Amino acid sequence: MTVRVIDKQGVRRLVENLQQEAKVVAPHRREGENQWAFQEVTDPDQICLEYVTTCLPPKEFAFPTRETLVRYRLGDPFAAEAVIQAEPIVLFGVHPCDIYGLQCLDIAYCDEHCDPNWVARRAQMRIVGVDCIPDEWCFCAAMGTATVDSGFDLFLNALGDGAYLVEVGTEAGEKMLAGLELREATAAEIAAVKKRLTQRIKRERQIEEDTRNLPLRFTGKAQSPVWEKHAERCYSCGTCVLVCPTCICFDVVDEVSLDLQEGTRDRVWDGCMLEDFAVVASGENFREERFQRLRHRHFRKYAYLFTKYGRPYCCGCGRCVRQCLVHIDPVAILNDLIAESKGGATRGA
Amino acid sequence: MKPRVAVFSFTSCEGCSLAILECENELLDVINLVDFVRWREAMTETSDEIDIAFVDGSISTHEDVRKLQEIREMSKMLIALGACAHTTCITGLKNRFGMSQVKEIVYGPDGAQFDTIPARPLRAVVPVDFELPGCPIDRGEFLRCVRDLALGKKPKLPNYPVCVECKRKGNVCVFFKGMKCMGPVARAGCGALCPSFGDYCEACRGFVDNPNEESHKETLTEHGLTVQEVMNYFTLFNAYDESQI
Amino acid sequence: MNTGKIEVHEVTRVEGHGNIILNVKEGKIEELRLEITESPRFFEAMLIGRKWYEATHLTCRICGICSIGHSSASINALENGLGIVPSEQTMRLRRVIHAGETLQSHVLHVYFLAAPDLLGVPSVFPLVSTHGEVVKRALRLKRLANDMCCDIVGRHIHACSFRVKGFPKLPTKETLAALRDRLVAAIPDLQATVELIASLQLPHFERETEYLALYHPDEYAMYTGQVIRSTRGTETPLYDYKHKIQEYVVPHSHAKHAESEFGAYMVGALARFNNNHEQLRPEAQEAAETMGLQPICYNPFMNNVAQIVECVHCALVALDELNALLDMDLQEEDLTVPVKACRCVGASEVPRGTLYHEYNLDSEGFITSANLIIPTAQNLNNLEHDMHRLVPQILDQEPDDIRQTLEMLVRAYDPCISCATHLLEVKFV
Amino acid sequence: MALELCQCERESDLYVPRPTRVTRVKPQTTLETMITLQFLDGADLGHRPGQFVQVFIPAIGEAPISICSAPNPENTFDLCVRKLGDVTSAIHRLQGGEVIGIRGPFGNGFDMEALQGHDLLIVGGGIGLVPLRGVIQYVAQHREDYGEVTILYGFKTPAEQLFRDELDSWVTEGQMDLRLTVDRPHPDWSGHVGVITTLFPDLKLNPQRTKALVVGPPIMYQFVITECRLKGLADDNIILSLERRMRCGVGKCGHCQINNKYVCMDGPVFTFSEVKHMWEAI
Ligand SMILES: Cc1cc2nc3c(=O)[nH]c(=O)nc-3n(C[C@H](O)[C@H](O)[C@H](O)COP(=O)(O)OP(=O)(O)OC[C@H]3O[C@@H](n4cnc5c(N)ncnc54)[C@H](O)[C@@H]3O)c2cc1C
Ligand code: SF4
Ligand code: SF4
Ligand code: SF4
Repeated sequence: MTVRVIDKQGVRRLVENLQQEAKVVAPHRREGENQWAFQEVTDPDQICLEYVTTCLPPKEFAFPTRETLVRYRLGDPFAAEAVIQAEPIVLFGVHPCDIYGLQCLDIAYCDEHCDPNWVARRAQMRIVGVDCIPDEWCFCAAMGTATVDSGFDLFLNALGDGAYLVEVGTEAGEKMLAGLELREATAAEIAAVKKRLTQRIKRERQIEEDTRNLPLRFTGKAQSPVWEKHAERCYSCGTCVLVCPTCICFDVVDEVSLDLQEGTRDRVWDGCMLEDFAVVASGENFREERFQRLRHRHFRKYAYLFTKYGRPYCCGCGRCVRQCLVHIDPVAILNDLIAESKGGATRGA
Repeated sequence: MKPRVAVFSFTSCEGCSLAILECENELLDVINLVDFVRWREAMTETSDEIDIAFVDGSISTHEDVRKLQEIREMSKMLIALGACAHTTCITGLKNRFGMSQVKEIVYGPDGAQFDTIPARPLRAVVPVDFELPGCPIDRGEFLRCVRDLALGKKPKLPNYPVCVECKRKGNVCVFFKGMKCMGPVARAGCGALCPSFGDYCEACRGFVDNPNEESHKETLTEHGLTVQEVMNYFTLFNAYDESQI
Repeated sequence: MNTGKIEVHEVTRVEGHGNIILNVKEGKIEELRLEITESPRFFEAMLIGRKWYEATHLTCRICGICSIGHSSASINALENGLGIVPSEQTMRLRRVIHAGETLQSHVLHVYFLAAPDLLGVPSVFPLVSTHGEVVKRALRLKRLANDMCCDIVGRHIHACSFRVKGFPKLPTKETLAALRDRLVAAIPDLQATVELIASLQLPHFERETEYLALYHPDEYAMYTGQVIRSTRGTETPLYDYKHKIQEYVVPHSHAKHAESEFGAYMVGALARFNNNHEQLRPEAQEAAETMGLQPICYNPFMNNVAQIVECVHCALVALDELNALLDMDLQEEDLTVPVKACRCVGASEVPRGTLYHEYNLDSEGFITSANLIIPTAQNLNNLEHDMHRLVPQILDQEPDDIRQTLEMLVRAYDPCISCATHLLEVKFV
Repeated sequence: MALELCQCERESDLYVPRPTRVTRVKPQTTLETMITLQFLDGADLGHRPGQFVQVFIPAIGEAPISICSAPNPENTFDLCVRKLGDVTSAIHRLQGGEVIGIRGPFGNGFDMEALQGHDLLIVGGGIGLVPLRGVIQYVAQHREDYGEVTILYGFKTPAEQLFRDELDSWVTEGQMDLRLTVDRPHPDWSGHVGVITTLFPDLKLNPQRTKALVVGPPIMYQFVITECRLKGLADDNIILSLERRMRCGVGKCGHCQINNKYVCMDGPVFTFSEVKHMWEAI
């Protein structure tokens, strides 16, 4: 297949074409310094494809912050039905790390039981990826997610001046290009993008270990001083897990109308960093201390689920540390663990 | 039988009682769930047989203490309505001064005749069954509380900070806009109202069970507040300190 | 009743705690006063040592009904002191929320607190079954008025993002358009309100007194004005308010009383109407006529009517402002404020009358002293004078009727007692 | 695209409770009550002892509750519930005849086949006896498949004793050795006094043939496990059931995770050798 180039006008037309058939969601600038968010496109000119990272990951479009799972009418007997709302949607301008994150949730949500709401939404979701701009916090290169070779229908690699090299991932992606007259890329353009992507693999924030070995570095680390050291300033505010593209946990709450005629069971985002996450009805808290929660979060991402599903449940997007007010940093934690297991003491401890 | 509900006010702006009247869309449903039997602001009748008493205001005179004890006697359940009743809200700021000093400052030499004691939350005077925080209360939370009581459920408050709701709303954290926020230690339940409107959280709902206060004081200082300003942030709605009365 | 004592312990359907004491011996008033028993909160003391930016959110907590009004006076004072001129966009948004609060407070007062008197029931709740449509209309209007605040500054009681210089987050055009559409749709409800009030009989009673209100050359002064105007023909610059108004302590009241050089005076909807009626929207002037209100009206019971006139006026002002905002390109504004040592004086016309805020700031922006003059406190003196005039006229009635009429008079003033208890001046050395 | 990964069928009713009739209510103590349930369509729940269901009380909420009976021909099943919060209190308000919701059965349950041919030591502390009742009933139904059965059941005071009217039949018809104990001396109690571990010294069991099934409050596990090990039981032969906060019951919500295990999917039944390296387990 020839490699094609889409220019600024082409991108605009592509978005307009997609809008004919689906809701299109893309990064937009938000108030504040260097802030972006995925938002429904109303004016294609407002899309901002050159962005660092969004506040929330795109998982919210398949796993909304709050969604109704079951609706019921009270009465004898009560009548309950599943609520599964899905619509055609295109996520336009998704970074490789976030594509990786969506894939992580695909695996977890379809493991053994298949979450009907996630699956229905994902089935109608199309992805147009775009390559990213690194910031001081992300570490996708270390996690091996700086590039992805699946999980998108189209992928755009910047050439400058609003033009992109188009990579087609699926048949649906090819169809998206129908009617757009795209020129063929020159060899120089292809080479330039290749070169950039190769460099991308080496970035500053590195984990001092082959990521494939990470689960090993967690063995025997339950009692490591690393956890208490890093948890000292933690608020248990949950920001890190709520903004994480690979976090999946939720709470379920019941809402009943004030006339007591009907109700819903809704799920809302939850997170294991929150104090009451593991409290049982008798009042016992199985992860009472901050460090225990921090430890669980990291074990889960880099050891438990890694071992279970064969990939780290961290895409290196850096949202957690960027938005954590005290910048508790998985890279620093991992490197401390690695240093410790390589025989050194915890750095700075 | 519908629960008999009363609303009482102590030292406050009465905004929390008024917030009940601001449930305009739901008020008729509420009246179907409960019977209002006593509410000075809204009605003339009174009654002494009360299932649920909603009480707003902090307790700041000897007379307040006596009346609150009376209300406790006649009510099966007593619910603190809003920040004044829960944390003393801003009424606790006068506690920074000695009471005779306050009276002297305000009324001059005649001050001694006035009855004022350091402001305290309801629970410092009588047992309280539930506290609805916020300045003013969150209407949704109030309605859920009434509904839960009607259903025989125990009303619950979230024990996570405002940041959680702020994230669920997809807000840009106001720290990225140069403001300083109390969200990381403040108890959620308001839907991160203030940050959602571009403002910062002032912790009007009090703190979570185990706030990391030390960490947050450091954070605020790192973001440029002076020690006095940090104190102000922590005390605007939460000046009440048990050990001071 | 020729001899005896009437005590109304805790006047109901007003905001805050107050008692009426009337003691009559052989047809003569021995004792007549309105006791204010609300616990004082020492607001001016609370403000000492707080940062300038805390003043707005602190003082709005004086009152749950006119919280936006306190914020307005506070912002106005700080902007006057710090030399900040808000943008047109900011002023338009402020006028919308200020109108929202006025509308909400007046609707609450007339429908929920005063109307039960006129319809002979003890509260609004029985009206749900007897006058269902009226109650629903009141709820609709009140909800809309609330949303005029909630949609722009987060909530009506203790607004979140109502701040000096501007709004940290601007409402979307969709939000503004939705409000505009709802306001347009609410016009029939307002008309119905005017008709309802026109059909009700208010007590006849008159006592000549002075009426004070802010005056603004360009508009019916609400959010703020430039001078204090009197029906006695004087005008006083805002920053000179202390020359017009003297406050003093009375033993039976936790709220200070106030007087001007002419003695007791009244503030509020009727005072504004009496001073500035020619600046009202024509539709509001018409409504006044329909309900039989003419300047200068000396019947305090007509304050209820003046409030409905203002409801019409405020709805139309808000409509115009919303339309203007929808035609503008809303811009994020820089909200940084340079601080300096200064005296900050500001005022706002809030539902119950003119509200004055004054703070003194040191060079770092800490508040060193404060003075707040609250409308209800200004009215208490006038209200007591009215009671003294009214009682002899009704002394031949049954005690219950006397009690009822006195309560109605108190309610006509729409007093906000919890507000009034905080005008205690603090002199700090 | 995403669904290339998805090997499973769609389960659109994964979170929808099935209407279930409360056919009987049988209060046990002031804190515990037992209800019997049957699906409106009469279908079989199809569970094994030790599994649990998510019980939904309309307008109140959902809670995980162990099934406390063995499968039976009437297709009914029992739940025994301690009143602790919203859902459990609402269950206590049931009078019989109501329709509530059930999802499940969930979890692994006890592998009754694997237990065949073994002696069983069943240890229940307080409400921990509840899931074990299903095992006991199952064993009684298939008595010849199992060896000697000893049941140790401890509770705080005599008033807290569950399944009072059934205990005799476990001994007589079930031919099991039942030993009871209360924590502290009590005027209404003439039997053994002391925490449950005080029943161990008198026990005679064959560690090669015996499998221990232990359910109780978290604090009980370490002591009982120590006793079992002292009796020579291998860690593989000590079987526990654990409880955690749980929202979905199907391995999604994350609440019930203990280290790398999900209580709802990998448990609630674990062998001690599975959990002994899990620092969050007991
Ligand atoms: C596998 C399994 C089997 C079980 N089997 C049984 C059984 O057979 N019998 C039995 O009686 N019990 C059993 N339980 C325990 C039972 O699930 C709980 O007692 C029940 O969930 C309590 O629900 P509730 O609505 O009554 O409690 P509530 O206290 O109303 O709580 C509901 C949920 O909210 C949480 N919660 C409570 N308080 C707070 C708070 N302040 N803040 C935040 N969250 C809070 C609780 O952890 C609980 O998950 C079992 C539990 C599990 C996991
Ligand atoms: S690590 Fe940071 S973001 Fe996460 S809970 Fe702790 S303080 Fe909050
Ligand atoms: S704005 Fe405040 S509440 Fe929201 S995330 Fe930031 S610190 Fe937390
Ligand atoms: S954000 Fe903070 S200050 Fe605002 S309502 Fe919520 S708790 Fe109160």
